[in-house]
Amino acid sequence: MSFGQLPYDVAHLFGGAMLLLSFMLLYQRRVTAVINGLAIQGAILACAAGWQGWVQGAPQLYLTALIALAAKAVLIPLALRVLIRRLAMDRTVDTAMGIGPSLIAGVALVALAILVVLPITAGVRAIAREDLALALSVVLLGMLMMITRRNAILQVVGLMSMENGLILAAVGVAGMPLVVELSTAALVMVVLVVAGVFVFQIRERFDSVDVSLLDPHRGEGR
Amino acid sequence: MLTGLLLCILLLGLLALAAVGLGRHPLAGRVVHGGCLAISLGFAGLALAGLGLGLPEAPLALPIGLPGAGAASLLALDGLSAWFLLLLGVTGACASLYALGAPAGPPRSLPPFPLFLAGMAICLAAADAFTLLLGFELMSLASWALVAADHAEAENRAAARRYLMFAALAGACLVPAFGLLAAGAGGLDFTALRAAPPEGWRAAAVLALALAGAGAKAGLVPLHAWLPLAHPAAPSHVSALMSGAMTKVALYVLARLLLDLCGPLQPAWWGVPLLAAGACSALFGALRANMEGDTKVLLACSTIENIGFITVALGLVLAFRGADLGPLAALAAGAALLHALNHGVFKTLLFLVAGAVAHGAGSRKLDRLGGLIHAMPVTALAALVGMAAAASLPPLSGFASEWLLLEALLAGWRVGDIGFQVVAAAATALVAMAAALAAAAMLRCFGLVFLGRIRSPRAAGAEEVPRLERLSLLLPAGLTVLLGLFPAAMLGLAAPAIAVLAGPAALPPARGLALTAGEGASTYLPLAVAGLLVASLVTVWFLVRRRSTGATLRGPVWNCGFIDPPPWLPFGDPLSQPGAAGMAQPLRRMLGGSLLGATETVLMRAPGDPRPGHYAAQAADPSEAGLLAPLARLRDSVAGRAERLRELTIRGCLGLSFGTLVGLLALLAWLEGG
Amino acid sequence: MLLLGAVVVQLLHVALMLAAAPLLVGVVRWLKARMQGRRGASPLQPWRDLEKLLRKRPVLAANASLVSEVAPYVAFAASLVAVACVPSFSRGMLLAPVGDLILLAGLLALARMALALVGMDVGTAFGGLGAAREMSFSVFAEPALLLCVLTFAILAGTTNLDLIAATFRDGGLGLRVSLALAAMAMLTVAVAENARIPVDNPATHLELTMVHEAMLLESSGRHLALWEYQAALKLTLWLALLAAIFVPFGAAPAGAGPLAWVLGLAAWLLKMGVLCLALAVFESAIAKMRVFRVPEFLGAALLLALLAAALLFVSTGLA
Amino acid sequence: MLPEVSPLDFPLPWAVVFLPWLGALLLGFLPRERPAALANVGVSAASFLLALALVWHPGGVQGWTQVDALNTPLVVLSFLIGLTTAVFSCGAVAAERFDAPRLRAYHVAFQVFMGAQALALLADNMGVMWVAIEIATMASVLMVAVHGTPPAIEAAWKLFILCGVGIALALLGTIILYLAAQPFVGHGDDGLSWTVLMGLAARADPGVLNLAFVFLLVGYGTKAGLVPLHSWLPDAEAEGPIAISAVLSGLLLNAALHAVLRAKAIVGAHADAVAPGRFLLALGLASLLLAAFALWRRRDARRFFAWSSIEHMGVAAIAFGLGGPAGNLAGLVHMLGHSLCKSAVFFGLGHAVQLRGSQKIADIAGLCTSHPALGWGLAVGIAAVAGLPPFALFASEFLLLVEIAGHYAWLVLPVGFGLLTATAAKIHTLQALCLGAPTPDAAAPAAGRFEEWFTLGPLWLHLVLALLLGVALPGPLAGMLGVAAGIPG
Repeated sequence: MSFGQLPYDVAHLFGGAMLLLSFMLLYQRRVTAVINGLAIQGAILACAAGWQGWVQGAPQLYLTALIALAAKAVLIPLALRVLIRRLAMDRTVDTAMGIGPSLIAGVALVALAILVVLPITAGVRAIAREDLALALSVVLLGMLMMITRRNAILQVVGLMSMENGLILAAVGVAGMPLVVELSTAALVMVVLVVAGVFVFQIRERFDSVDVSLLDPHRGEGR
Repeated sequence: MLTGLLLCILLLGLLALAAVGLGRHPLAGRVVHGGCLAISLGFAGLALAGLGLGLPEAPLALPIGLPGAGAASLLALDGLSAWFLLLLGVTGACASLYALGAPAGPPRSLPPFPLFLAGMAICLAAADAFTLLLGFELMSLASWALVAADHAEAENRAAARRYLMFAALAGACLVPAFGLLAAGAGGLDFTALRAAPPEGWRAAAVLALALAGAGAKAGLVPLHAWLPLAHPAAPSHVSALMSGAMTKVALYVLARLLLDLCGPLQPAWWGVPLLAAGACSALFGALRANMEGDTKVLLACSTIENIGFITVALGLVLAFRGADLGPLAALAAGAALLHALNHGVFKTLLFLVAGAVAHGAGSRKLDRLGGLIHAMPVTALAALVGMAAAASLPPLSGFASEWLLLEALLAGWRVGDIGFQVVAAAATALVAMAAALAAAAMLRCFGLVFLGRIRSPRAAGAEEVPRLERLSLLLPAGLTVLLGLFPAAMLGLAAPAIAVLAGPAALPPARGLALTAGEGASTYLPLAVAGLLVASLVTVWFLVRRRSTGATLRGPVWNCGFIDPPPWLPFGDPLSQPGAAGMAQPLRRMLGGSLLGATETVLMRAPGDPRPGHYAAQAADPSEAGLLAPLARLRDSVAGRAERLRELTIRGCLGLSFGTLVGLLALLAWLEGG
Repeated sequence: MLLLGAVVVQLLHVALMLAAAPLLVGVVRWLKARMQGRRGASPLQPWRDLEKLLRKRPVLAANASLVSEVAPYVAFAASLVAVACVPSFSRGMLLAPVGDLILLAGLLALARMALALVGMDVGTAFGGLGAAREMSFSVFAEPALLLCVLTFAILAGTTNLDLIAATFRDGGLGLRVSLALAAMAMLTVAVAENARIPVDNPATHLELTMVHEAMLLESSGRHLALWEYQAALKLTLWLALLAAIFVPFGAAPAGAGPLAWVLGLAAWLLKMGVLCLALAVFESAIAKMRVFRVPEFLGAALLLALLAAALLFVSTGLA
Repeated sequence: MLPEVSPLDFPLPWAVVFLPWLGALLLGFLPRERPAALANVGVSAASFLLALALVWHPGGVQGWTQVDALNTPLVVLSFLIGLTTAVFSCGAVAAERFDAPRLRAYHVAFQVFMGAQALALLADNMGVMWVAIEIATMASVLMVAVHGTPPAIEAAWKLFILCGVGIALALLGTIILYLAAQPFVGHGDDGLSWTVLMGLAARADPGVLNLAFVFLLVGYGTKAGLVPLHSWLPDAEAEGPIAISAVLSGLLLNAALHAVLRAKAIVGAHADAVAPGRFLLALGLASLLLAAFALWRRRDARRFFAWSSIEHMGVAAIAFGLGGPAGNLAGLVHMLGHSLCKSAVFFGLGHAVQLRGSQKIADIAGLCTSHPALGWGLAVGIAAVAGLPPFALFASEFLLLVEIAGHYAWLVLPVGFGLLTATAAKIHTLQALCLGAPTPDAAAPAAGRFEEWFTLGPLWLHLVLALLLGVALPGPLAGMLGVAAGIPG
């Protein structure tokens, strides 16, 4: 395939949408809105996976799409909302790096991702190359979110959007063995479970989920 | 012969295990030290047989070695190693004998002792770099355990810590040195290394690393800070071994690396660093020996001085060989080897004497001893022999090797380069000064310990040590005399070692019973000198006694009118005879102030004030303030900075990972872009 | 025949030295007295003192050890052996091969050590003080001496005294700056080694200034006699040494006949006389210096000797 | 396309992996302490014997797994350490005072971890390897957190977040790796088989390989505790049951570094790709130097040795970064020796900590006086960790320094300096812990004579093995290591 053809455009569209949503996640000032964004990203991921499955004629990708839809678009956001309600935490995002700077940093990261991906994979089929660039950007943005947001929920969200990027890459690469989707799904489940456990335990012990409050407990008392 | 050597080493290992097994059993000490005595004698016998009857050609491959195929450890015995093995055997035998007689120490000090001997033997007999380093570090580790044996006192722990750190430094310098050698050669065994001598910057790096590594273990200035701490901390027989044998093993490594493995073609300037380091060590050590107030510390400092002498000799060998002056190289090599052996023997003797004094008179402090010659005549005699040798007085052993060394130095001008000539002249002056300083230090030590009046009640109750211990003192004393009388014979024995150091064509600088130098123009005939001395002594005695027959009367001390001691001070007021600080005063004022930063504080009471005046003197080793303290400060500041990285929150840590990733990606983009 | 000659020369030499030693001391004292306008005791006075002392019974301190008994003999023997090696009126003595400058230094050190041990034996303040000072002076004297030896070794290629003398005698060295410097250094060392003014005052018993005498305070009778004699021998040795090295002229060569010996003897006596006179003049001219100025005094000698050697390096480098 | 050189059909590797997992199931139902601990020992022993059989395995690829000279020693060693650790924890578990659920969780997590890291070592399929390391991480998170104290939670949370992110990046790397293989193999599992990738790496697109390597390095490097990705390690190894520290530093780090090596091998096989060794070398150097200085500021004994794990991983990384047979051999010996010595030290230290009731260095002074057997054993162990002879780390550091001095002389200064600083710090701690006047034991009843051997036995066994590894490696093993040294390239 080459530029200007439908499958490429659609896949590119989905990828671009996910990247856009990553920026939205960075941009939002309210936790609930962030979770919504995460849900939408999950949904788009599901669509992308489905589309790839149709394009590549790979039925296992439908399964991926299903899992993504169920877990990322529905269940996890719900769980997070519940979490927020139960912890009665403030609904505003408190940032370590201001919204504006983090957006600029995000743009820089996207530029880096494209810089790294575009020139080097000329030999590989275009569909994978574009998606790889986008997925890489999504991953980096998710990580950026993890380090620029203070409270634990948002860090989990960042982790989640990283996973979304991963799966975008996975589905983008034609013929990726199934093992990877399974493991990714398993990872996401485990991630969320364990993270939930931790957030609860932390909640029990401290009045906030601000991770930096844990540091005084480092065993080496001064 | 090599199998015999291997057997001895294995037996030592078994002894260590047995010592662990026996634990607190009353016979444990006798078993271990008796075994060590036998095995040390075995070492000496093997070495003598090798030097006299011929050395084994092919090395012996051991079932151990570096991980990785075809890297078996090799044992071999050439002239050099045999000579030092002889030294090890003799000193080890004396030390073990003393340990047999001396009161038993704590059981934890038993197992490391055989391992210490084994480590030195392995290091000496090794024929490949790994085995050599293995023995070297084993020696360090075992002796660390011995230094730390009495770890209740904080200063012993500090000494042990510093000791092991310097040992690690030595290892960390020697391994890369061998690595640089091995770069050109195929393997790590000595034959391969010899085949490919280093050149250019590699050679220079090897020289620097070897000097730093071996010097740190041998106690060369400025890496000597551990020595005056570690030697006194260990039990006496161990300090004897450390001082007599271990430092020599370090020098053996130095000689092996620079004179044997680096090949004969190195330039003459290679001698200069050794010359400088050796001369400085000699001066500093001898001067400090004049300031110290503890017998064992004093002896340790004198060890630094003698190590300096040997290093100077080795440097001369390098220089002469580089300038194609074969006979002179042989002369210097003879000086180095002979002085190594002589110092090994008499320093062992002196440390054992210090131990016997501590055992018999209950102290090591010069200011708490005195007049022991009456209570401990045998010990005093042995000490006198040892100290006369250490003061390099003819006709004892110290003088013979010193004579060779000075002759070699006096011939230093034959290396054409004027820069080297000046260095050699300066080294001559420093060595001579160090010798005189050593004489002063030994006089001070002997005079304060054995002569004069008793300085403490405990010393008044001193008694001679038991027979076995006395024997262990008289043995090295006798050896010192013999080595002094027959140095030429010893040099004949050392011919293979000299051939290793100074080239296969080199002949030992001896003719018949005489030491010779400068194409035989100058000679030293120890037997003749001794004979003349004895003869004239007897004659004078005879004549004088014939002329004046009266027996000697005894009376009170005169001293320009000396008050009789008050009843409560039966030996007179201790303060009215010179003490350790007082004896050191002239040299402290003449040299100490400038070289050791020595200071004095005198408190004079106002007239009519009955309280006694007060005098205090202290000297500080410059290597503390100049080298170790800054390093420690640097370490702490860097560590403090490193800690900041640890204060990060989880987000910060994640940021680190993220930064690494982004950095690597950027790097990648850059690498592929350009 | 040659051997016989060597033996005879050796014996005569030793006898001459033994006879001359106290005499030299006496002569120096007499000359000094003359210069100070006193009549002065006869040069034979030291001999009479020795006689008197030998007749007295020695008294030792109650807590003196065997060291005090033996040391005088050891010191005397060491000095005697040393003296026996320094050629006086003829070269090629029996002990010529033994006569090595480094050995000489060693023997003197042996004598010094014995003296210092006696000083410390009884445990009196002055003894220890004297011993400490004596040893510390030697710390500066020895390197200076060794550097002088270095100069000679470069010129003569050996440290054997006899050969050096021979070389300087007929080596045609001519006048050399470095030799002059070495001579200055050697003189300084000699002054210090013999406890002469300005380093020490042989005539005084003023406690705080003395070094040599302080160690002998407890000696008496034959012990004191031996010590005095040994000191005299040492002075003779140094003067003879200077003469043999720097003015080797007139001494009979090895294997020469009695006539040459007589000439050599005359020449030697002349040299000795001149040196005594110089010493006397020097000692009368200047005052004793403070103890802690002595290092500077000897340090100057050290530098002179080093300079001498360096000059030689340059000249050999140019040649 | 797959080189199927597996004559016997019995999937021994899978058996080695699943036996511990079955054991985990069993242990899940054992509530009481002593039986559970003994069962734990039994399972570990059985799986160790099974793993031992791998030595006689002909090697080669079996489905998703493969057995070669590189992973066989690591697997055998890790099960050995698993066994000794189980023995040790048999004596130590009483002092941990678990309630029943925590006890179950502890044992289950332990066995799950063992199986997972064995799979991580034995996997041929990079995806499977990734999953295995994933599971191992989860298990270790549980093991660290099992006490539930605030510091434990903090450590586990840190471990979880940092390693989770690392894992994610490693997955991306794996995907990109497949991207490189995809043009040649098309669909199917072969695209992730390490053997296949090795085969076609030379033809693949270098750019893709580089990208993949960067992500794999950052991902698995985090697990391997390489600076600056190390932050989780000190806290994780200092919290949780003491037996865990032994397996964490002894096994998990090896598994992660082994994964990095596999990636390095693939990328290194391509001529035009960036030299992967340089990246590894840089991270290793950073680890060595940072740890060498950080060691001087430690007051907590377990954190001290955790930092020393970072240092040793750095040394191994340097060795592998140099590459070549000599460098790889040094790195391999270093990995193995470090596992042995470090777990030995953690055994001794764990016992000491339980005796003194504190893990501050200042509270554990004078062991040689109060408990001679333990004290001297620990002293020898620390000396071995410090790289003093005659143990394995001395041999490996010797090899490394010789190699560096021979071919990369400019590295001698930083590496030698770092090693020296670290060794000095360890000597310092060795004397602080073992020598001097003893501090009083905690009020808690100290372990009896019999229990003490649960500590001393494993400790001395490890030291003896380290000794053999260092100076007297049996010929066949030496040959195996030699072959293994050729694999990472």
